[in-house]
Amino acid sequence: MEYITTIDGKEFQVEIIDKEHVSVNGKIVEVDFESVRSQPIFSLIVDGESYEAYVYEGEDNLEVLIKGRLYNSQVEDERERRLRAAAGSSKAISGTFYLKAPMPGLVVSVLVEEGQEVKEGDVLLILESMKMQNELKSPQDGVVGRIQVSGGDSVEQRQKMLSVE
Amino acid sequence: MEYITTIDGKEFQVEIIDKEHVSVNGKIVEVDFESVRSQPIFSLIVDGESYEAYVYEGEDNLEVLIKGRLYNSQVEDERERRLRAAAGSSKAISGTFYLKAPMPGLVVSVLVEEGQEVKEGDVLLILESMKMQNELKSPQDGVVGRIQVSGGDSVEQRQKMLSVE
Amino acid sequence: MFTKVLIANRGEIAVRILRACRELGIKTVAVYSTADRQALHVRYATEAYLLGPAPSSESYLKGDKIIEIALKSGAGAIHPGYGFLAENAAFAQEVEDAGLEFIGPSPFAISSMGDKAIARKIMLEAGVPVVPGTKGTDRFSDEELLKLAPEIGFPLLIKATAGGGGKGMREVKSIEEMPSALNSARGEAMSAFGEDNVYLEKLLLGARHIEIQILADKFGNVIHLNERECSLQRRHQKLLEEAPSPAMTEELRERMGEVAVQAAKAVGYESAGTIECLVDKDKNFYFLEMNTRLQVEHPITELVTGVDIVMEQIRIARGRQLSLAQEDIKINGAAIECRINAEDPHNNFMPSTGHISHAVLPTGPGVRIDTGVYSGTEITPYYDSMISKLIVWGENRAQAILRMRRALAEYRVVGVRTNIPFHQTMMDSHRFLGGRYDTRFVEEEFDMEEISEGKETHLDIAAIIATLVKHEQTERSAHVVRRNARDTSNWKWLSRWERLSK
Amino acid sequence: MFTKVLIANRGEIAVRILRACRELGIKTVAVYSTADRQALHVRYATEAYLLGPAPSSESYLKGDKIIEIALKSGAGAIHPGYGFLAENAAFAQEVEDAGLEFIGPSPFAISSMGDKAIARKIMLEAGVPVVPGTKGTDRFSDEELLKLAPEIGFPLLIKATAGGGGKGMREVKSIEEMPSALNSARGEAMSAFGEDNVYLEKLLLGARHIEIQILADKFGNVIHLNERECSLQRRHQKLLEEAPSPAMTEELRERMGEVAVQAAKAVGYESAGTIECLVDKDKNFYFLEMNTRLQVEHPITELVTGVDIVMEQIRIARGRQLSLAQEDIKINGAAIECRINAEDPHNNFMPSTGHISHAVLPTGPGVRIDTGVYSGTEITPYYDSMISKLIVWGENRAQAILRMRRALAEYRVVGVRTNIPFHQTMMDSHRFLGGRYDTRFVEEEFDMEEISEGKETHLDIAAIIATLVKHEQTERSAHVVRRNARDTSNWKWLSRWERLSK
Repeated sequence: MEYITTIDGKEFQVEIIDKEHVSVNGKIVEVDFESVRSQPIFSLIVDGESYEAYVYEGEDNLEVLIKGRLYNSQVEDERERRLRAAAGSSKAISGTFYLKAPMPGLVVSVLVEEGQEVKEGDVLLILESMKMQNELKSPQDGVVGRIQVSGGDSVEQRQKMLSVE
Repeated sequence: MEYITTIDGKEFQVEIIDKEHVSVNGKIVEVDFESVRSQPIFSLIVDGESYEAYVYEGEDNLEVLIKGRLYNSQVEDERERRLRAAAGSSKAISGTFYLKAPMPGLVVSVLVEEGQEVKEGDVLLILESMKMQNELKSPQDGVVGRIQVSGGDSVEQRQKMLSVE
Repeated sequence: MFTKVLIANRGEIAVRILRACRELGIKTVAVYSTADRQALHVRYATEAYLLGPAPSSESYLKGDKIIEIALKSGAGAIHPGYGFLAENAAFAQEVEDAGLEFIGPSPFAISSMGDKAIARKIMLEAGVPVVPGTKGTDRFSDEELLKLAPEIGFPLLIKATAGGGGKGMREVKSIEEMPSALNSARGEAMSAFGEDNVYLEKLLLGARHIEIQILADKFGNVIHLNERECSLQRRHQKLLEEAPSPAMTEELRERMGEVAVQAAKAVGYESAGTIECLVDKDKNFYFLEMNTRLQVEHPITELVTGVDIVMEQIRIARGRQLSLAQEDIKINGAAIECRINAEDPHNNFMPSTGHISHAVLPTGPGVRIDTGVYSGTEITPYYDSMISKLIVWGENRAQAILRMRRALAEYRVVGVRTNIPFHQTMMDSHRFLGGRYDTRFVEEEFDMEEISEGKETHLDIAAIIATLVKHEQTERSAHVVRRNARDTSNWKWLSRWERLSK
Repeated sequence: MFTKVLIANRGEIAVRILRACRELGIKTVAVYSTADRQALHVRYATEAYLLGPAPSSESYLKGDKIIEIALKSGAGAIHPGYGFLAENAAFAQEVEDAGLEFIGPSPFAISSMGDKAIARKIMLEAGVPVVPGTKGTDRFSDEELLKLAPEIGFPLLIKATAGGGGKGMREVKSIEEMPSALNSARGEAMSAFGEDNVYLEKLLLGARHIEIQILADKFGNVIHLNERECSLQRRHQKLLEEAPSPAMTEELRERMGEVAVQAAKAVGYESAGTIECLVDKDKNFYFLEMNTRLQVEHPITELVTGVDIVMEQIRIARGRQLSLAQEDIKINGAAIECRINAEDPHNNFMPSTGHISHAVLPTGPGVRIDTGVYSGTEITPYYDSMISKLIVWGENRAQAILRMRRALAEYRVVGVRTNIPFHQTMMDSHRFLGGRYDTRFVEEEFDMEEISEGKETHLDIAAIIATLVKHEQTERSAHVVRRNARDTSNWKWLSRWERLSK
């Protein structure tokens, strides 16, 4: 099975040959890969070298944490890549960003109003959790859509709080 | 629900009144009882005092380990107790003891032969596990029945090895 | 003399105090919120009583209920730990009034040091240098402050007199920013502390945050246990501390120690306490505030001096004289503490909640962990994000750093994100290795990506792992589809599920 | 000078050595059997190579394969740990012949000390007292031994010259028992070591097992790190060690230390090693054997002397001179080690295998754990039963005991039975508290039930817990019956199971 894997913007051709062999950009390496105790933490021995990584699943990416360094990765097989190429950069089209609570907490205050224009990096909302106030910022320029929470509200993890269109 | 609970030979009348109250020999105490992280280890707060116990299930008993001390316990409700009383001491009747491997291991040697008379405490078999040789003894007087293993055999945990009738 | 202590706290510090009690043969009473029923402090204590629901205001801040439990359980003393009620003079007074021993200083010392303006005044009178700023304990109006500000000079800090944890604090670069900064600082102070009084302090640039640990008994004996270096902070929260400070000289240590002892004597101090100072580039030092309680970072002092600070607190509260004299206190080797927080250093230190499904602690020579969590613990949004303290000792600073590196590399926590990668990056930074950092370093100059630049990367390893994970997911979901096609086997799955869920 | 070390071992000692390497900036190569794929030593090492299936004979004892891996991976040295190949002179020679550094003494020193009769002869010649018994290195016939036995006196011990771990050893009370004991000792020795040579030693009653830790460099410098008290044994396996020995006097310590240094010099010793002695009631001491390797119980010496023995071993192997002189070695406080074994002290110490489903380690001040397992580890029947070493330090012996009590009380291991209750009982026994014990104490006089007698019991608590557990089981099985009655809901269980098993 062949994949195109992008790590921090760099592409790798990775082929899973069999349970013990993988080719990376044409170079075959011996691998021994196991999840530790069925946890999302993985032990990889590759040509004798021992690595361990946490893997976090994003919406369409995987974050791989190795030795304190985080690698943003995207893995696609050929079919997926073709589909994406055909669809064009889908992200630019459906440009709505939903601000979801990254953790359970208390909304301290909403700093924007519906219809307000915001720039990438503007603070949208302050959420308190674990005795810390956290500023949640807009990842894009746009206009604030519907605001579904207000100061004093408790929110659950991943609850939608507002959108930027 | 009422139980007769025997701890190391001493009988207790224990009644489960509700989730927070238990009566022991007529004295009502407040209890808060939880298994820790769904493990067979239990946290009990009784009238404010905090205890923790490992509970090991035997065939017809529970072993309760509290602060390094092991308590052998038997819990019966009234129906069970009546049935047992009616049946008489059932143990004395069906007197066959099956020697099962207490752990996986290697049979070093079988020290008895089929048909041989043995006394309580006689060593029946030597089992090696974790680099230790362990003498397994007869818990009763009797005659050795069928021997199902011999020196050099690997055995699984709980595998029947021989019987004493 | 008391033989049972109630610990009015949770988490690692409750466990730390429990351990000291246990090793002194003293019984312990834990209190807990519903969220902490299975916490270690509840599991390890002799007795445990429920306070209330998870929010602190309904549980760990309920002073009256805690005193009631202490009286009911026959505890003779209350140890407040840090945070919650630890620096609440009214609570300390109520504990005393109930006939119980408060393991800490007198309500007078707490309240004197709790009002930052009063503390500054006392220190000045005792001959302790303070950070230049407004003097006296008057309530200054905005007008007065606008007049005083240029005399102090910019940049400066507006600080709430009742302050703590950076609340009601504003940095001001020029007179123009003053009015709105005053307004927002007062607003924040009012909502945090119930009063809006503020004062001004010069903002010292390039300064280090260095604190001196004090021990004082009921007989007026006061000693200090040397310094801790605490400059590595983010949003006024310490992240990593070390002892001794790489910036310290023997002469400065002696001067600061003497002054700290003087300061403690000035308020008739008793128990353990800390004098926090700023030290500028020219080794001038200024009193910042006194923490009238045990500090989070006390273990690094314990490791280099051999003194068990919590046991000493308990002995002092039991009316014993200090068993140590100043000349008994020596520094042996070096110690570092990394605060392990449930927060994501790759995403602006966002707190992370969840269930710790797998954890491996670093152990072995020279490593100490103080923690209240274990594999299986739920990290909730109700309390602060610190899940453990990783503390190492080494023969010297270099060895301590090498040991900390190996300990951080061993530490595994699955289920929440932690700031372990932050500490790993810090242990690799030249500035930290050289000991050349100040209080602004983490926020203004420390950049995880930048420091890692040029260091060994593992892009190819990441590529292999990501691909294998994705590949296994694909295989598995294909398998599930095939499985679902086989209706008849569902009963097998069911019985398997029932076995699993037993 | 080597910069990569292969560790030819598993479990806690492999992890211990890995840590020392890592803290010295040395890369590590782990080797493992299929049973250990997820073991900590594999997870923590720089490199890891599979040796073979679980049984030691097919994995950790494969010297040739290990040397091959060392060469392939570019490791410059091999650390054998203890057990397995650690005292195999032929292996040490092969390592040397392959151009690698063996982190341990010379093959000559290993083989001299490996033959107990030769070792006794060397020690006698070096002026080191040995336990009275047969002299010289001849092979004695049964006839000769029967003649020599009455001269030595009864009770005596028959011991295999190639002995170790109590194999080929028999206690004999009278001449009548001699012939059959000789026969069975020779048989056991033959099957364990491939040769049946034996010798006789007087059985010293009321003696203590005390050993002296040695460090020697390649330049003939030898120092000792004082003693460890190891009398608490069962079936010749140590269970609990302490340093210093409560039976030691300053004068005896000095004499034993000198003799140990002499002994090490007699075989041109290099690296860390241990001289094991018996000390009788009158403080006479006798050489028993020399262990030419790192000992399980080395950490207690580390805690009281401040010397990192494994790092010293590596430095010595790298050709450095000892950085410490005898006068630098001081004893600071007291340390105790409890070996935590997967065995059931309530059932004749029967080994216990299984899956560790929940574990909470004691941490905090003064506690060190050396271990290779974690929550989730499978304890297999293939290797020895030690799952961790719990080591504490205290200012003095009393404080160390109190600390060990609290650490044992905190330790939780679910999934296998452990001997923690044995250690807890020991920490309560008057004989241990008084330091009044000898090598026969555990087997002949220590009784868990007896020691607990008169102590506080919790029969009522046990009754409540047992009843609640039974009650919940009853309720749950009733619930399952009801649940199974509802056929229609099975699809719900199925989908839930599928979520669970994702």
